[in-house]
This record gives sequence, structure tokens and C-alpha cells, in this order.
Amino acid sequence: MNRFLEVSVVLFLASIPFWLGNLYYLHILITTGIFIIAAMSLNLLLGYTGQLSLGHVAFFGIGSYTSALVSLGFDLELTESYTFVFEPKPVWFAFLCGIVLAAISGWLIGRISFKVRGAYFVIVSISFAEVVRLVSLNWIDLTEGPMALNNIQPFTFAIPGLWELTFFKKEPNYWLVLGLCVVCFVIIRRLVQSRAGRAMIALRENEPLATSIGVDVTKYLVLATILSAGMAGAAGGLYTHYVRIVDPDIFLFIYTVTMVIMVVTGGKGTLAGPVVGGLIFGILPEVLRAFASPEVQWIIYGILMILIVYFLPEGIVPAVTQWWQRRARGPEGSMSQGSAPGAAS
Amino acid sequence: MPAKTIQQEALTVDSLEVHFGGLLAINSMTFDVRAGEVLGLIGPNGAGKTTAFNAITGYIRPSSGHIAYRGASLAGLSPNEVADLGVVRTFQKTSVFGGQSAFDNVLMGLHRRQTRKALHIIFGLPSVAAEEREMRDTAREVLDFVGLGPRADELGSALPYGEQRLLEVAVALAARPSLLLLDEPVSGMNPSETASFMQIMGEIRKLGITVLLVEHDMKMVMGVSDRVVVLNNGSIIADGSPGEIQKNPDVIRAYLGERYKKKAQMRSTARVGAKGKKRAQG
Amino acid sequence: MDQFLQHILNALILGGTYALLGIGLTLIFGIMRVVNFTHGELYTFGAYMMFMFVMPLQLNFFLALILAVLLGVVLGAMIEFILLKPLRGADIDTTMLIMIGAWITMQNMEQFAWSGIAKSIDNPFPVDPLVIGTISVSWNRIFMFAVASALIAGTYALIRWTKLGKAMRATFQDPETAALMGVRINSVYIATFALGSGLAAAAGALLGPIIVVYPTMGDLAALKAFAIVILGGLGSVAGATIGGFILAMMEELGAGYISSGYRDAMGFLLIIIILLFRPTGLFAQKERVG
Amino acid sequence: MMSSLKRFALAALALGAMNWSAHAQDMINIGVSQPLTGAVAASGNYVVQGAKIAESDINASGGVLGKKIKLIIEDNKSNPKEAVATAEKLIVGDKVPVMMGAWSSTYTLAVMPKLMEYGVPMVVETSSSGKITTSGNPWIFRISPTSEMEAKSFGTKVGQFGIKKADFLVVNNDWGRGASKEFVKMLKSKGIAVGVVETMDAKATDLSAQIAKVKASGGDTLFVTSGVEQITLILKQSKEQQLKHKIITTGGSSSPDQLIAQAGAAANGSNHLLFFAPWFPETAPNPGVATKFVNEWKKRGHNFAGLTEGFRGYDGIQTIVAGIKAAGKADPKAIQKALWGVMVKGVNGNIAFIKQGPAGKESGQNVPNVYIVTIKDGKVSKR
Repeated sequence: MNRFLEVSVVLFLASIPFWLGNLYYLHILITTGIFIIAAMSLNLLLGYTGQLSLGHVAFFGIGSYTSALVSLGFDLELTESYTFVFEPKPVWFAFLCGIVLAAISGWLIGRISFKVRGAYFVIVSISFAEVVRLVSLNWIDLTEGPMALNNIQPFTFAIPGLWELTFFKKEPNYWLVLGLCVVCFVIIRRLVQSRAGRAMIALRENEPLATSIGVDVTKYLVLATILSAGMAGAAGGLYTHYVRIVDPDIFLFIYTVTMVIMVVTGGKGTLAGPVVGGLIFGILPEVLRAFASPEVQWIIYGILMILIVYFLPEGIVPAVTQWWQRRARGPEGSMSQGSAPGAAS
Repeated sequence: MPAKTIQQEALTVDSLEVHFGGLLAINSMTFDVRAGEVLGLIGPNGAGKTTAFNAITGYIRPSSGHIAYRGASLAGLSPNEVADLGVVRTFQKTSVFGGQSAFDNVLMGLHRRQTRKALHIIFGLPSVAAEEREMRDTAREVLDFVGLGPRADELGSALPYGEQRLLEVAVALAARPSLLLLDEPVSGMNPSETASFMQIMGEIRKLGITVLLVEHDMKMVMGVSDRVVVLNNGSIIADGSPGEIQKNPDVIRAYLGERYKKKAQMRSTARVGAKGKKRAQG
Repeated sequence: MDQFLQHILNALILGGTYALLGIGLTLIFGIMRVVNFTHGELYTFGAYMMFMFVMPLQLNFFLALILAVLLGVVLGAMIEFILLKPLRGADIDTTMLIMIGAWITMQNMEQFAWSGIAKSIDNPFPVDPLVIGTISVSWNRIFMFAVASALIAGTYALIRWTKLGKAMRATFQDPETAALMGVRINSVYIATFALGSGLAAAAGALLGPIIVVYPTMGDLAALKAFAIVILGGLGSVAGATIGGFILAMMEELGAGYISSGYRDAMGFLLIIIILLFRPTGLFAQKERVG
Repeated sequence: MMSSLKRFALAALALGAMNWSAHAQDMINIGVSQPLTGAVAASGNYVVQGAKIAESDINASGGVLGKKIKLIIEDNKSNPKEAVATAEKLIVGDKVPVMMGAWSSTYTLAVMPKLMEYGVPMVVETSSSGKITTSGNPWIFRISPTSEMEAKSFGTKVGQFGIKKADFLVVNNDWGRGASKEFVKMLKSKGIAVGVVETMDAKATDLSAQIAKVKASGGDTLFVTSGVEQITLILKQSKEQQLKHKIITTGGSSSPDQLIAQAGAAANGSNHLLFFAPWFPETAPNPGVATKFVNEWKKRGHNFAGLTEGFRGYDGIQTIVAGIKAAGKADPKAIQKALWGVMVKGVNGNIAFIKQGPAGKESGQNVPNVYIVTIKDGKVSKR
């Protein structure tokens, strides 16, 4: 895809708030965008390195909680006589802290994933998310537990004394999310179309062969999990300062499942996959809302997921790409054009 | 092709032993590979050839013994660290990146030649793009080298069997080995494919790459090797030029005589190799 | 001391259902290499069937229990036949995604059928508990423990002494060799999944009348079953049995003496610690390579 | 290709939009956020049933300001974040001028910043945490009592119970923790000892460990604050462990008839603080309203046990409609102003708001009636 087309797509997306009119739709687009970032980050692990991380929501939640707590400040009574007081910090700083802490936990999980693979890794990652959830639920002094952290500030950018911008409104939040979406997309694209990304794909496709040509498994799995966790943490931070509340249910398994469905439906291991999957499953619930109750919707998603794994195991994006190429090349053209998996973008 | 001068030893394998549980897969194996030569390692199935490959390249831990490359011990190194020393292998069972095009397979093989770090890539430094262009050119050259140039866009898994084996060699060559370990590269190739592969072997030799070759096709081994080492029951029974080996009575008895009983042995020997192989293939 | 004894008794009884859940999952996991995300839903299904038979249909409690377990077996066989059989040979991630899809679908069908409101089930046991000194236990729990023990013993016997059990053990060791030796792998798989599902449904049907029944009750149960399986070692029925009791003990004592809030965290912490330091589980004897 | 897909998605969105804007403008929409699924779903559903009775009553008598009212009910899934999402949907999407919600204190507290942000008043029908009316949110009007009011009201009758040492088992959220705090304060002021204060997750079903702990504490009375589902479990499991404590539930969500039905004999001897006693509607401050409501509830075939929750929905909607009527228009700001002056004859009693919280941004708080009932031999009797 050429530069011009890319820029026009982004400009088109950026123009949406000017003509969409309905703020509630903008709200849906904002939360959809946040989930797209989370899905893209999951895709880096699930799609490119082939590690099925089902505890991905932990990174999202850690980003949320860290960003919320750093911006709100907190105090911990460590001993009878000493209370650790953490003063509130600016939101942008809190946001960065959230990314960093999520990335650090990603490093941890990356190290673990090197030790335990396959089904074991899946269960370790679920357990990790569940432990984090239970800590957030029970460490009430820090997290307020089920009472949730309330009144989290919205995003604020400021040059002290000169200029301050607080993102109370939907429009700036939308542009912020769009901006971060683009940044994450570009980073992931650069990565997967480079030596690092090829190393990850090599590990996924054939680990013994990959190591035989000098690919360091630990290094690239850890790199992928750190980046993936950092992006998920960024999505979590955005979310928390947008909805301005965070509670332990943010760690629920169902959110990981939502991300997995987005990635699998769109096409794992493709750049556009999580974007397409995210748009579908971000907007579909709102379209279906009028016709179907939430449980019926989830029944539909569950069945859809099964059907996709059966009939479109590669996901929508590769299927559409192949169909497009076949059509472009005429009936005799086969699916031989199997170049880089990112070609779909 | 007799050895002209005394050559420097590149790889030394000294009293290597490998056990799988109670099974002795390799019993005190000692041999060396000299820089620049093509060494054929032959022996009946179950003789421990693939196991030796796995031990040298870090896929299994030997029970005892030493392996060194250019004086540096390979003990305890992981496969990618071994590759970083320039020792690159291929696999007995065809092993390519099936979901990727032949071209991308080779690009992946170029991993070791590239120097740009993750941060450079994330920030999209111009040097990354320059390196990337250079690598794409290199990948074309490597593909052309093995004669797969016209197949660049085919999926690895969609190539015919013989071409997959070639692609495998191309991927290994892309990793810029100084010592290349080939595990039965022509098994499954038809005679004409084998003949052209022997030509490629000649080209590889010209690049100054040392080769350790395991092969059952005697014509091929005898045709390309400078020297041949014969293994039986996990230990070495002969070492010499192809001409000497073909005349060696021990070899004829132990190996050539049994060659046609291969099928009968398959089942029992498959078991021996199974553990190491499975690990190696994840 | 009294409190301690009471905790131990509670744990012992809870451990029985945990073991049932764990055994079912470990069989499926070990023999079929399928991470069964529907396990919790079969547990929920068992509980809802119990509710259906006892409450609206007014069937006899014990008959209802038998029917609930049998329906669990049938549902398990159906899942295997419809969803997993066509995917034979697919990698573990693919079956995992399918099972996640099935899990979501089943859970929401339960929610659709019975709404999100918790249901409780009557039981025919005397209200007054059995009192031993200062500790006490209800008759319903004693019954639950007895049935769970019988089912565990039955599963052992099945695996140890029947032809099916032998085929299951052979398949666990090496499916290809087992197939060469004439084991009908597909039948073994379907029987394994049905048996595992039946045990999960039994756990739900037994626990349902003691707690309340609601659609998401299976989520935590499934995660705990995973913990038990990992604790006991993949595919080890004995390990899952002991693992079930250990987990119950840790939870009960943890809740009693540390903090009731972290009760459910015990299992997960255990998983992470075990996998980091002893990835084959505490009681694993044999594991397939690869 | 990507852009065309996105365009397609947006087209789908636009289709959805047309579907929505079908809401006719001759209706006054009232947003309701209640837990219809999840841990406290039973109570939330009862509240909605009560609210629907109020909707039909009002529409049958000609609506308000010449328009019919329409409840837009959203499920907050027993979760604070979902509660915020429902508020966002109701206020921004459906443009409701006033809301009722959100059952639990935690959900209500979560929604409150949104009310400030968009300037929409909300009538709080169930939540009891003191924080709700003292945090300076002028868009809050609460008709349910605070835990403090409840504790004080109970304090006047505490002598009847002969408590020497009390233990607590409360749900781990603002509601449970707030209630235990206020009741502990009240009991201590009366010179009564307090043993253990145990918490439980709202979703917990096996409470045997907590009960074993309570048993070991040596108190004589156990105060329980939670929804009816968990109270049922506590009664059953206490009986199993032969807990000798007298059980008193607070918070008004105990639905005694449901307890009798589900816990059976284990419910005998338990006491419950309630804000409506549907067994004796004739003794309510507004017997006519209460009797009519109880009859309509029965006529609709709703679960009798739900009346102790359902009345909240009825009173809440009646209060909101009185506010709209007094405001003369369906405008958030006008309704907020008007709510200060309403006097509604509700099922619980007369509803009017007093000011609470920091000066200038006070919240409205009603002073409701509190009843105590005891379950004896499977029957409810007034205390």
C-alpha cells in the first residue's frame, strides 16, 4: 500500500468526529480503538511468535491500575509508624509508568514462556492474570478492591504556566486513541517486516530450524512479550483515563477471550487482522444490541469463533487477500503469491 | 581428491558418549573435521550419526566427551549459540518454514548476517531500510546459488520434495556457516536432482565452507567427500579417503553388507533416535 | 483447635469434588492433549440438570443425580464427536480455540436458558448436621463425599481392570503405537471425553444442592481443575486425586488463618510455583516427549 | 482494502444508528441501571419489576406533562465498570434527562463522576454507603437509608436482642464495609463487644471457612450484609456448622420469603432489617399506596419474596416522575432543581430530600422507615 493511501486512510479516520455527529458512536469508536490496540499487541504474541497467551488481560489491567494509581496517588501503611505516601503525578507520566510496569511483567512472563510451552504456558498465563486479579481484589489499601478506583483524571497535557489541555471531551480522546493505534501499528509493522519479526515468525513455524540458523529463542520471545505487554499496558492506560474507573473485573478472562476472538477472526499473524477483527467485534455488539440480549450475542460470538477456526483458520484478512489476488490474476492464478504475511495491509 | 597439505582441524569430537535413559546411542566417538574439507560420515541406521549432529549443534546434551570448534568448546551451548560460531546444520527430516515463500525462507536464514537491533527497527532508522534492501539482494543470490531463483515466490511447503531439500540447504547457507552439517541432503531426491546437488556441493566447497556430510547414497558420498569416517554401533570403525574406505573389509562387512537390510532395522532404530529427534523438532 | 479440625473436615469434603473435577480434566488433557475449556461448563451443566430435575420436575433427588451424570456423559460425547473428532491431528492451539468458543457458547446458553439469577436446589437430607464433639458436618456433604469417593474408586477400577482402561493407558503412552496394536483410538477418545465430562457433571450435580447454581459457576471451578491437574502431574489420576485434596486443604486453611480473600488465589499461585520449579507436577511418573 | 473494510463497518454502524433514532420524541425516557445478571442479579430484577409497575401506573393515569414515560433499562452486570458503561449509553446514547440506579453502593459510586460530567440527576434507590451523599455530588438524590441511618434506627431497638458480643460477615464492597463500620460504631457506643469482621467476595459460594472463624470467635450475634443469594448460603452453611449465633441481616436486601423458600428451617430465628414489610402493607405509613402496590405485584405473578426489593424501583420512579412534573420539562438541570421540593407518598413512606454533604454541592437524602422482622417457624413476624 503506498504512502498516499495510508495517509488518506488516517486522515479519513481523523475526520470522523467532525461529521459523525453522535457522541455515543464516537464513544464506541474510542473503546473499539482501545481494544484494537490490545488485540494488535496480542497478535504480536499469538500471531507472530505463536505463543497463545491467555493471560493477556493482565498486562492491560496492570497498565490500567498503574496509570490510575500513579495519577491518583496513594498511601500505604507499611508499618504502624511509617506510611508510604505517593503523591499524585501528571497523567502522561502515570501513563508511561503503566506501560513500563506492564512491559516488566511482560518480561517476567516472557522468561516463563521460555521454560514452559504449549498447554502449560497457556495455563500459567491464565493463572498469572487470575493471581493479579485476586491481588487487585484483596489489596484494598492500594487498589480499593471491589470498590474500584474512582474519579481517575482524564488525559491532560500541559506546558506549565502556559497551556493546559484536559481531555474531558470525546473528540480529543478519540484522536489520542487513533494516534496510539497508528503508532502501535507502525511499530508492529516495522518489527514484523524486519529481522526481528522474521525471527519470531521463524520460531513459530519451525523452532528447531530457527535455532539452527542462529535465532535466539529466549531473546525474541522476551522481546515480543515485552513489546506486546507494553502496548497492552498503553491500551489499559488509555482505557482507564477515558472511562475514569478501574475495578478488578478488568482482569476477567472474558476480556482476553474477546481479544483472542478479534485476532483469530481478523487473521492472526497479519497486520490488518486485529484491526479488522477489532472493528467487527467492537461495533457488532452495538449493532446487535437492538436485536439480541448480551447472552445471545455471546452465543453468536462463540459459534462464530468455532466456525472461523473450522472454515477460515487463517482468519478473514488472509482469506480476503487470497480471494482478491485470485480475482486480480484471473481464473488460472493460483494462491502462489504467499509473500510476507503483512502483505494484506 | 587426496588431501594436499596437513590441514588445520576445524571441528574435533573427542570420546563423545550419548545415552538415552539406559540406551547407549553413541559410544566413545572420536573424529575431527579439517578446515576446508568435505567429510562424509557414514554408517548403518542407528549408528548414531544424527545423534552426533544433535550433540554437536546443541540439540541434545552429551553424557560425556568433548566437542570443540576452532578450539572453542561447544559444551553447554544452545543451538543458536552454536550457529553463532558458524556451525550450521540441516535436518534429516525435511525442515523448512512451510508457511513462508522460498524467498522469505532464505531471508529468515539471513538472520545472523543482520546487525540492526530491535530499537533501531522500532524507530525506523534509515540504516534498517538500507540493510533490508541489501538482504533482499543477498537472498536472491542465495536462492540463485542453489538454483531456486525461479521458485522464489512459492510457499516452502508447496515445493516438490527435492526442491525443499535444496531450500533447506539455501537457508543453512544464508546463515553464513563456516562449517555446514548436512544430514542426508539427497535422501528422497531423484538421480538427476542428486547429480545437480553434487554440483552445488562443489560450489559450496569453492566458498571455503567446511562440510560434514551424513548420507546413505554411497555414490554421492564417495563422489563429493575428501575423507570418509565410518560409524558402526556408535563407534568408529574406519577413517580414510573414499578409495580406502571402499576397499576396507570391516566397512564392507559392517555397513555395505547391511545396507539392504535397512527396512528390517527401521523399526528398532527409529526408537533410538526418537527422543532426540522429537526434542529437536519441538 | 476446634476451628482447625473444622477446617480440616471442610477441606476433606471439598477435596472430593475437586478430585472429581481434576480427574476428569487430567484424563482428557493427558490422553487427548486437549485443554478442555468446556470442563467448567459440564460442571455447571451437571448442576443445572440437578436443578431442573429436582426443582421444576420434582424428581427423586437420587434419580436426578444419576440422570444429571448420564446427561453429562452424553453431552461430553457429543462435544467430542461434533467438535473434536473432525480436528484430529490439529495442533493444540487450534483445539484450544475451538474449546474456548464452545465454552462461551455453552455458558451463555445456560444464561439464556436459566437467566443470570442463582438457583438453589432442595435436598432430602435432615437439616440437623452430624455433630462429632465440637465439629459438625451436614448429611448432604457427607453424601457428596461418599458419592465422590465411590466415583473416584470406580474410575480407578475402570482404568486399572477394564479393556477400555487398558486401551486408555496405551493411548496415553503413545497413540500411534496403540493404534498399531489395534486400539480403536477414536473410541478411546470419545470414551475419555465422555468419562471426564461425566465426572465434571457429577461434581456439579453433587455440589449444586450445597451451594447455589448460576451460569458462571464453572469458570473458577475449571481454573481450579487446571491447578489440580498441574499439581498432580499431567495424566495422573492418582496425582489429580491427591492434588484435589491438597488444593482444598490449602484453600480452607489459607482462608481460615491467612485471609479469606486470597482463598481462590492459592491454586493459581501453586500453578505458577510448581511450573517454575517442577514443571512435571508433584506426582508425575511418565510424560510423553514432545 | 483496509479502508474499504472500514467503510463497510461504518456503513453498518450507520444502519444501526437509524435503528436507534426510532425513539419517538413524544415519550419521556428515564434511564435505569440495575444488575440484571451477575452476583446480585435477583435484587436488580426485582427493582426493575417494581419500576415497571410504576411506569404502567403513571402511563395509565395519563403520564406526565402530557407525555408517556418510557423506562430504558440497562444491565450493569453487577459490576462497577459496566455500571459506568450503562450510564454512558443512557446519557450520551439515549439522552435520558434523569436516571435511577445503580443498586449497589459500588456501582452508584462508579456512576457518580459521569453524572457530574454530563449534569444528569440520578435517584439512588438501594445503595447505603455514606460516601454517596457526602462526597459533594449535587446530582444525587437518595431515597434509601444510609448505613448510618440504618444503624441508628437499629440502635433504638438493640436492647430487645440482648447482644453481648457481635461478629460481622459482610460482602467485600462499599455496601458491606460501610455497613459493618456504622454498625460496629453503634454497637460500641452501646457498650457491646465486637468480635471478628469477616468479608466475602460477592461471588463466593463456599463460606465455610469464614463461618468456622466466626464460630471460633465466641460471639452471640452475627450481622450479615449481602444480597439474598449469599444470605441463603450463610444461613444454610451456618446451620451445617452448628453456628449458635443469632443472625441479623442489614441492608434490606434479604427477601425473607426467599430465604424461607431456599434455606428452609435454616432460616428460622434469623432477623432482618427491611425498608418495606409487604406482609403487613396496612401498617405502612401510606397503607393505600402500599396495598395497591402489593396487589399489583401479586397480580403480575412476580415472586412475593421480591417485594422487599421491588418497592424501591416503584418509589424511585414515582420520585423521578414527581420531579419531572415539578420541573415542568424533561430537562436534567430543571429536574435536579425540582427534586429538592418533591413530596412523594411512596410505599416505604413519605419521600422528601434533606441536604447532605459539603455546602454548595449537597446531595439529596431521604429519611426512610426501617422495619425489623423475624423468621419464626417458616413465617415472617414483625418485631
